[in-house]
Amino acid sequence: MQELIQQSFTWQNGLVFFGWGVVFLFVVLGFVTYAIYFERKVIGWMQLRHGPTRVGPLGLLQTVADILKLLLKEDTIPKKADRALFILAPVLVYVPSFAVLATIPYTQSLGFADLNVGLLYYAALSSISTIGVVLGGWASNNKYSLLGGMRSAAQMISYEIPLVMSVVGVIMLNGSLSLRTIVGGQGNNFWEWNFLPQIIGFVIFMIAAVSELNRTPFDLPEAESELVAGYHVEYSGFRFAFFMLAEYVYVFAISALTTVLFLGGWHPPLAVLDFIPGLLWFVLKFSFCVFFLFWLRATMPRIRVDQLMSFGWKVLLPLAILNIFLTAAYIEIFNK
Amino acid sequence: MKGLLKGLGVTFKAMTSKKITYAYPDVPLQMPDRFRGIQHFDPDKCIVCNACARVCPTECITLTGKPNPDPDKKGKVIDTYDINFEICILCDLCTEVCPTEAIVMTNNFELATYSRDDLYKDRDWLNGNNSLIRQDNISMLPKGGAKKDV
Amino acid sequence: MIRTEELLLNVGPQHPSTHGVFRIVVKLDGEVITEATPVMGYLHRGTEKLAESLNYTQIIPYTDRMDYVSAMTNNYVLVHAVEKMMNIEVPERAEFLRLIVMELQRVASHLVWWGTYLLDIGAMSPFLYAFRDREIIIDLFNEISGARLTYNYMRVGGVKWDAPSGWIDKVRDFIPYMRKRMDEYDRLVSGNEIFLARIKGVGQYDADTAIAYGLSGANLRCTGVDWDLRKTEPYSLYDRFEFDVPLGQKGDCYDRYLIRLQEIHESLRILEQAVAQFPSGGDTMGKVPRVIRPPAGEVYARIESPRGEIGCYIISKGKAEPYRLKFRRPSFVNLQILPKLLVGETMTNLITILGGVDIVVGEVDC
Amino acid sequence: MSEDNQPTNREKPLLEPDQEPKGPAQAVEGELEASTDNTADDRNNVGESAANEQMEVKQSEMQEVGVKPTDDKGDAPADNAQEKAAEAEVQPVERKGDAPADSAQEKAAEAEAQPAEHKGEAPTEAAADKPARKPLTEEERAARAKAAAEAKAARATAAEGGTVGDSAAEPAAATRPARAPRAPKEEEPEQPKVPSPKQPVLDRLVEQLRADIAPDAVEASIINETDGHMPTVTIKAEHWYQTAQWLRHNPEWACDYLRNLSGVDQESYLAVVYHLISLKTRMEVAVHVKTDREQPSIASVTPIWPTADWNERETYDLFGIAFPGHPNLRRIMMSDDWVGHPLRKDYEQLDSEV
Repeated sequence: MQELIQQSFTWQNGLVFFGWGVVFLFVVLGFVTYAIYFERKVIGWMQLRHGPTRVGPLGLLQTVADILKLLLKEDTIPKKADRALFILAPVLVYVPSFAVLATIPYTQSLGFADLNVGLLYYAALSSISTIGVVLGGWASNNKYSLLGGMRSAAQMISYEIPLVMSVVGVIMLNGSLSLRTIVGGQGNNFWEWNFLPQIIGFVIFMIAAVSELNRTPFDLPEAESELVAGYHVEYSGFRFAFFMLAEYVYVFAISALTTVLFLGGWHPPLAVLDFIPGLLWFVLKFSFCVFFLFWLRATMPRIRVDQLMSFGWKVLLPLAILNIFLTAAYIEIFNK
Repeated sequence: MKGLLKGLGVTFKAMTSKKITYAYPDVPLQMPDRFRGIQHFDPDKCIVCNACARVCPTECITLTGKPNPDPDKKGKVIDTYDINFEICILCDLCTEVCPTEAIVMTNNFELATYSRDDLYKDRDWLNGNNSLIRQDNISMLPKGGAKKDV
Repeated sequence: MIRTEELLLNVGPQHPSTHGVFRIVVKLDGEVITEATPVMGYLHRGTEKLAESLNYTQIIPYTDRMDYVSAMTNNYVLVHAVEKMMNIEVPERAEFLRLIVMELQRVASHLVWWGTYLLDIGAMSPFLYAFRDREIIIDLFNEISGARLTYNYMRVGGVKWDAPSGWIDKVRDFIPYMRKRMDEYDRLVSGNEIFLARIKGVGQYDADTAIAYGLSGANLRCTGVDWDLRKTEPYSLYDRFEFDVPLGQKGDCYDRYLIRLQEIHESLRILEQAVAQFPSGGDTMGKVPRVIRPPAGEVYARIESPRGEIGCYIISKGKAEPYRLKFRRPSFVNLQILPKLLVGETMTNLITILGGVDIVVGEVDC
Repeated sequence: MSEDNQPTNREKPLLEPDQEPKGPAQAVEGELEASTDNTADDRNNVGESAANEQMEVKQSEMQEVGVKPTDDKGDAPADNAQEKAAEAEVQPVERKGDAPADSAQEKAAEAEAQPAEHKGEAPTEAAADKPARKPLTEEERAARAKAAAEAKAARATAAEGGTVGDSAAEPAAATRPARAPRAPKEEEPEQPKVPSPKQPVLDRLVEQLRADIAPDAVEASIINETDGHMPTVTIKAEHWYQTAQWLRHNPEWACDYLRNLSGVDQESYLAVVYHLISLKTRMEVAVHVKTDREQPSIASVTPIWPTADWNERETYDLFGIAFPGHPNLRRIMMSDDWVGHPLRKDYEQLDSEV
């Protein structure tokens, strides 16, 4: 993959890239399908029930059935809705979530693009989907979705900053924004990974990441019990599927990013275990992060809007700045 | 912070513990004996006293009798007996007042139908509904009085 | 100057957390509520009008459907009123069965409240845990009365059925099981900082407002007013068992939450003593005339249902049907404090406060 | 219901459900109707319904000596008289039709449908359907209609004539048409009524009210034994608001908890019953306030007890009693464009087959 990027851009190269892109799209869609299935199973087990078991063996085809259902469902657009924006919103939400995956290095060799501003690219693109969510909330001409849209705008913006600030510590340690060098900077033993020196950054990052995804402790935009379904209340059929797809692709993206930034990417936890291929370690750490998100969803109640804002601005942000200061002091003293 | 972690611990422990849901449509649900399901009607016992039709709060029982065919016996024999399950609330008052335990509850409760007409059950259907009949009946029949067994 | 306008929002009648067909028309300034007017009547079935043409035994199935989450206490209040009028003496065994069944119903009703309250606040799992434990109580009721929700179990002068063999032992085994579960609930939720932040200080009112608005049950006791009909106006056999009445101080959602959980513990204590003193013999039906015709007169019987004081005011003209039957429904009265509490709150708190007041719309609309 | 009842009631056209004989009121699960309706049972019914004095009257022992003329409401005794007369008159048929509806319209279709009292009082059809009874012929029905009409007239005159006290009126003597003599039950000598423990409380309240509010404020005051000796007071409508404030703020009573507020339709007048209690002093009182049927209006007590707000709206909605002084008196149960007040006895149902 690496040498392909260096070659000149010809028709033939373009087609190969496109091919790999489509393959990766199907990998991600496969992940999304079984992430939904896995989430429903895990939350089911945590609630002393079985989760989907009826469609296909052990319920494996449940999400496939869901997607088919959404495809076949009538795709209604409310009469007074703003048609153009209504149609644009899901696109604006889904495209960045898929584009963001380009910069994440999966193993030594496997990875799409190695931008030297990988992290900045990630942060920038992921905030575009906020616009999509607000657009969806406004365009569907429904009071509940408007409230949901406004909430999600407030939440995503106020948690974007602690998310990025918490990672500055890691960048200072490695001196570069490129994800590949960040992973490179982490050694084969787990104490050489970034999450131990950057423990504060790691905690803030996890909290801000959960809030970025609008997941449970912070799932205010689509709070089932208050706003019925938040911003995607008027969406049906495949447009609604786009919103779900975007949400789970972001779960993929955030978990991958956490693995890369803090849990040492494809490095094995103990040097002696490095005969196992890096991809397996990556997938293991990645699945732990995904499981942790589902685990939170089964347990946590929802936070209130004003508490969310005050927690974001008055707690996470100062902590992130403190973390940067400490890292700077650490680098200065041990002139790493 | 400690409360959050304890909460996570509880859900994690629940994840590995035994599940408590039962597969109802596949495995039929076993109801206790006294369960108030759809009534079972035994025409021979009925003496057409109209007690059940009168006591029914929603008046969903309609019955007609006819004079006894063979001349020596007096009294009436039941002719038609309909329960309208659209409005029957299965409150079990009819089986209480029936002096001859002609109408008794069973444990079947599947009443879903595709058309409302099927909810008008007539005498033969009620007589046919004779599976899982309730044994422990409270009715005016002296034998049927409240049994005391603890 | 930009012109801002208030958003008029209909919360309900079809809404995931209005606990039934109940609607609040809310004027929102941003997320802050400036005015809330509840609208009800969607579930009004005219029970009081129907009762005027039904005799007393036929009304009992209708009382099941008023507060469908605690049907036993509804049955009892009607039957208690009629017994008071005809001063019928209920045998010991029947009264014991009634008390056990009512206390079990209180535990079941509080479990439903606890599960749905957590669901309103956003946690999904507690609902399943609550219903797992309630299922055991529902099975007990199924065995003794024949139904899972609308029991129609009590009759004027006693109860319809005696406890089946082994039933009392099942109740005895349920008590320690439930206590273990209660600790699990506390670990899962009561310590959760997010949950505490969500309900502390929300929906606060003082004792005088509570009394002026005629609140009852946990909504009244959360302000420190010691008023539990089982203690202040003992009925049935409650004066034989010792239990205490949990009281709150601040009168906010958190106090109401703690009181209801503590009430489950108290009910378990009562059940323990009741099962221990359960008489071995005795019949289940007192001396009741075949035709129940209360002498002319009026009576207002009231008992402590899980939601507050449920009253049954009967005026009889000596006929077999009540001349006028009025139910004092705690949910209907407790709901009046809502508009006053909601002004200035956010949308999220609306759901928290509504869940805290614990209403059942079947009882609100009667 | 007799055995020749049409197979299904559904197709019978214009039959109003509450018109249709819903079966004798005694259909209680205990009632063994089949063929045991002997005269004993009948006497039992007559005896009990004779004990039909109003709750505000001094509660006599169970064995009612004779029908104490308790002119609760103008037509109640007459209603019973009519009942007796009708019963005596159609003794063989043993149908004790209830007081005919105001509009005693004849039901042609239903063979023996007694034009049941429209006020929802199901006809107390004492008769079990004897297997041998023949369906009523035309002229028999006409006879009954005539009897019903004439009894109604008697009742109407009794209503105007007697001083219509309310249910708590002092026992006003109202002449009752002689009833068919029946076997005199064994009379118990009426022991002197043991004064109820709450009597002094009640007397004190009444005299305080008379002193503080107005001499004629209290129309009647009795102790309601069946309800745990609850002191019951009837206050005149115009003095009610003052009395409510007095009850609320008087240190001795301080009734701060309005527990129950219920509207009652007593046929000749509407009443609202308030149950008050003081959480501190545990003093309890039940207050009746009467108002006429045409323009019913009682002062609203919402400013004193905010809990009365929705209760009064419900009473307004279901009875039509206006509450001047209420912050926003609107319907609460029925939809706003609903016509009529359902809980009134003379409420015409919109569609009969509902």
